[in-house]
Amino acid sequence: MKRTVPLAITFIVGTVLVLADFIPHKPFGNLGDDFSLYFDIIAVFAFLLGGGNLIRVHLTKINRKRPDWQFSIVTLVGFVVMLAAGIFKISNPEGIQGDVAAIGSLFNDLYMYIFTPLQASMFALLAFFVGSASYRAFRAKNIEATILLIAAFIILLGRTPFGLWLTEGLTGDLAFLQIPNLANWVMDVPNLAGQRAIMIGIALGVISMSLRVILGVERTYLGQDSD
Amino acid sequence: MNFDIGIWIAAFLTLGIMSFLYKDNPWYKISEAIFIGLSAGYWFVSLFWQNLVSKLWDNLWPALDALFTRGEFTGGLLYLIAGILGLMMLMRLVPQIGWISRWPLALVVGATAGLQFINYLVSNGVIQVYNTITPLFGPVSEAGGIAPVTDVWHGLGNALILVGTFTGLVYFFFSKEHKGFFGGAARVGTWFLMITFGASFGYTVMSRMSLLIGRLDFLVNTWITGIFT
Amino acid sequence: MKHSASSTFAFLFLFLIFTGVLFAQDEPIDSAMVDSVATAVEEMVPVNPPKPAQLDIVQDNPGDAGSSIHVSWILSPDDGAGDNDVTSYIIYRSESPTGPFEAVGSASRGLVEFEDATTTDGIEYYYYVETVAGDDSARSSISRPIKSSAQWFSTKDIDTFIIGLMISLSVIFFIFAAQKGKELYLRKIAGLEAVDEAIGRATEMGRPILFIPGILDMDDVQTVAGITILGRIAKTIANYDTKLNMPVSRSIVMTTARETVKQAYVAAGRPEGYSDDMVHYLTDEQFGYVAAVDGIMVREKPATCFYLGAFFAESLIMAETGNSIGAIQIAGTAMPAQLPFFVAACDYTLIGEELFAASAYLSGEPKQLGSLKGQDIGKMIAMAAILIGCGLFTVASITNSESLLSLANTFRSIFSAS
Amino acid sequence: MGFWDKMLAIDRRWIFLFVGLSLLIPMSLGIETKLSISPETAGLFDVYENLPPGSKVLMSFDYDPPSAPELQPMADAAVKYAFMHDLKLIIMGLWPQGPLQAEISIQRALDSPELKDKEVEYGVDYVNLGFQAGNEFVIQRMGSDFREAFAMDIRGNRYEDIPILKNVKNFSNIDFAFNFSAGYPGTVEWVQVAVDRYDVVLGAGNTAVQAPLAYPYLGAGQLVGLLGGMRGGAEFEVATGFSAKATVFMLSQTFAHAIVILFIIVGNVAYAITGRGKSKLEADR
Repeated sequence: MKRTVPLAITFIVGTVLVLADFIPHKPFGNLGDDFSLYFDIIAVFAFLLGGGNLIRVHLTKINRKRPDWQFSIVTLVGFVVMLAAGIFKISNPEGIQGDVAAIGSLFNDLYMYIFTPLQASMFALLAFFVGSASYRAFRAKNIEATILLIAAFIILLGRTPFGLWLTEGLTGDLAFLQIPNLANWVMDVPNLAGQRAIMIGIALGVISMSLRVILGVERTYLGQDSD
Repeated sequence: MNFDIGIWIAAFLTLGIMSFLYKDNPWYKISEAIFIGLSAGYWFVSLFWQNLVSKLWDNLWPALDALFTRGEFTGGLLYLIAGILGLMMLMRLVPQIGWISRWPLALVVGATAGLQFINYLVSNGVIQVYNTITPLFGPVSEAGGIAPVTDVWHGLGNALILVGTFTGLVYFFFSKEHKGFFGGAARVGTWFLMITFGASFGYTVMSRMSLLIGRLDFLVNTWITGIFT
Repeated sequence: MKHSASSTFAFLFLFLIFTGVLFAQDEPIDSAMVDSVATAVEEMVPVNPPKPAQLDIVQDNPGDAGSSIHVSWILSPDDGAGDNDVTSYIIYRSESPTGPFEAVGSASRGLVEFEDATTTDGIEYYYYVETVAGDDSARSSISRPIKSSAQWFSTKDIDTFIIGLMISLSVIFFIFAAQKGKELYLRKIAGLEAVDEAIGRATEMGRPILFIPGILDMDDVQTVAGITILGRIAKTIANYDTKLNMPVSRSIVMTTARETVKQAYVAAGRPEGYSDDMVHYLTDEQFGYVAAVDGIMVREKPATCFYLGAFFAESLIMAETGNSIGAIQIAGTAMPAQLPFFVAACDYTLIGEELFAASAYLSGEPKQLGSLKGQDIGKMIAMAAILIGCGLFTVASITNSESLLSLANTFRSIFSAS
Repeated sequence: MGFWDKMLAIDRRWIFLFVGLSLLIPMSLGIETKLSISPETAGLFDVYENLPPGSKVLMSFDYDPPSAPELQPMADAAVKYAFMHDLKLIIMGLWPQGPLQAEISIQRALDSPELKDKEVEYGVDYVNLGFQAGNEFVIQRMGSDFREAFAMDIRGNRYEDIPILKNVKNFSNIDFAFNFSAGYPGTVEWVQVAVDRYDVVLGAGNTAVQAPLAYPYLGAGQLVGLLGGMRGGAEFEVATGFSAKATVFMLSQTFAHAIVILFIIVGNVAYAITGRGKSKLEADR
């Protein structure tokens, strides 16, 4: 019961959904959409577990005065305030019937002035990490690494004015050697080939793994056998 | 909220996140703590209105209404199943019957496996094979929507795509040792993969730099300039 | 467009002649495929009607869920040429051959088909198409009655079905073959060879292991792959008695991961070592999650980091931070755009297909390994298809043979997936 | 430890500092880079420029704040140009945050000195229809009737009460559509539905990461033009004559690229000279 039923559910649901793609007739035709709707609904209920876990972890931290427990208070306050602002639509100019993110509502203000800058700043850190990664990682250690390096180099040069300056002299039949042209070629030919090999490989990997899951060969995610 | 206060808060948080680059510090910790709490709350609010209210309640309520007031069975009642599956997830909170939550999990995993099987087969597998099939030597008439091969370079490019895709797949073979001719082909395959990685990396740099420019612009031109004007 | 007075005059003159020629002609040609039951009633003689398009095929849309009828026509001779250039086609429908007809859609010039997706299954409909040229128009004859219906098999997808079936059968075949004890060779994958060593390192250093299952939910197959690998890795972690820290960004992933890790500890004979706190939820927000994971990294200094699942822009932020604390990093994803960052910043990267194969590799069970052999058959099919296809087209091109070309096109269309 | 050994083991924070400065210094100089305008940008501007006053332009803002650095400059220029030349703007978004980004562009345009004496009235000269969930299906619904997708604008006015929309039923009443996109749903969906099915004349602005996906549509004529990333934005600013942020930022972009290239070179020189680079597992042994 504890393990057989879930395995059966996986098998039936998986098989039906694979076949449903080839059956346009109701109710199979839109089973995929139905599932994503069901998934979204399950996700809300599951959030109660996740959000509950968040609250519990931070309350424990505060209770036991673990290192940095003060910041847990900040997290909890942030969580509760945002939740209240959104669920009760606090200071929403259109009232409780209005759109949750209406301009002027507390929810939208928190989003605009706190959430958005945090999100954008974290995203912007990437620029720094791109710098440090390129300093460290692109080294001509062996043939493979050298090829990686050269490809990256051509594309980088091709997207700045230097690329053109360096090779402007190459005209006529040699124009294809101009770095911007070379960069386009790298994108369109060898890069594309590599992408396709990766994509086809992924397709086969997914198919094989899906089959292992559907057939119950892979069942680690279902938890222990205790009955 | 007052716009100026908003800008000050945004600047405070932006610098807090960036201070992480130097080292972990209380300023980063407080920005991080706010971010986690606020964003978790934001997501729950979004899930609440978009999924629970719009998808479950707005569909289920009319169906229940129809059932109890007029005794009609309507399609909306199927949402009851979704609601029950959701409640089954919550059974984890009760240790004795926590195993019930495996049912919706099994449904999720099974459905994901089934749906993605087809999605990947089509969009990652079959279509990529389709796109790789081209003539290496022209001219082929436009029949079938294939661009005719215009010159030798174009043909060589097509040939290179064929070689790259082919050897790349050889690299992924699991059940054959990478030795001899097969090993050589796999090696060539890795070269193509390396070009792909290098090219994607180089390509992304510009976009990533723009993001930082945007943040610096805010700090310099909105916040600091704002202080002095 | 502006015409001078003289050219406008010349234009009108030509128009008049053209109209005369048009009216001198007989009835428009009736399409062979359409049984016309009635012709449209002439309401008014238009000043200058274009030659009407004629209905070609009107039929139920094949291999669909019903409620849709496919209408196609033969272009008006005036389409794209002459002074009486067609501007658009309007498609009319009625439940009776005598009307009233209502417009159900339009198509711009040059187009020859329209899907009427607003039909009710089982009702007979009649169609005609009106050819519009500026203010003038002309009607086609009316189609025979047609009903829409839903089908039980999508005939147009049969190629995809067969390809999927072939790959599935080879996977299933090798699963059974391996189960019966057939020996299989599998090449080494460096990233997976290093897993034990990486876990051992964390044990020796007395530091935790960080496991990141990507930022998507359980409805993404990469997350499922990450969780299955977690199952194997957690067993080793349990055996070594190392600390596991697994922050997640989705609640369903949290629930699934807890089941998985618990199961691994039980299987390793150490159920008492498991605690729910190993897997904890942070936030669904992509960058909020990264901010928190980065914080965990610099504070807890894990010796080993696993990134296995679906990743977006956060990949490099995490991998670079992990690198800065000196962690051994093993990554795997099927996101082509993120692979370069993992390759650059991590010690080992599972590329695409290797991510999905990893749990089978780590399990060491014959059944699981067999499925990988089946995958290889799939690769052979793809490789053969590419070679044959390119070969056919190239030979067709060199020999300039029409029959070879059509063979090549037919072969290619097997993979057209529509 | 020699110089190159030190370079090899350099604290990454120096690198961070270099990256930051290479962006910050050129930005503060405020120098406008001389740009050549690419054919993709020129093609778009050409159509935009030739729209007669009173033309109805549909703008879909399909991005969120994290992508704003790349897309906001082009959106700003497009909105401002429209107001200056009496084009009527109908704004919408397939991303929840898109219409709010549009409000930013509108505000910037209205605050600009060039528009000081111009009367730009909400509801008459422009309207913001807000966000609508449903991705490409929204575009499809708009194909038959805009009202089916947008019953109200962002301020809560009913569709039929908005003067600018009086004669706007569907795409056939739109003279030009402009899409700013950072991913899905975005340019691909607009091309597949609005252009392919309803013959909309479409121009697009994409992030640098997205732009390559849209190139094929440009070649096939399904897009009249394409603005790619911050550079595309800068070119569009030059074309419209409103040199603003992106133009100034191009120097930073170029510097940033240069510094990444420099890092790669220095890293390799250091590596070649010292001949090191062991993996951590090897180092542990």
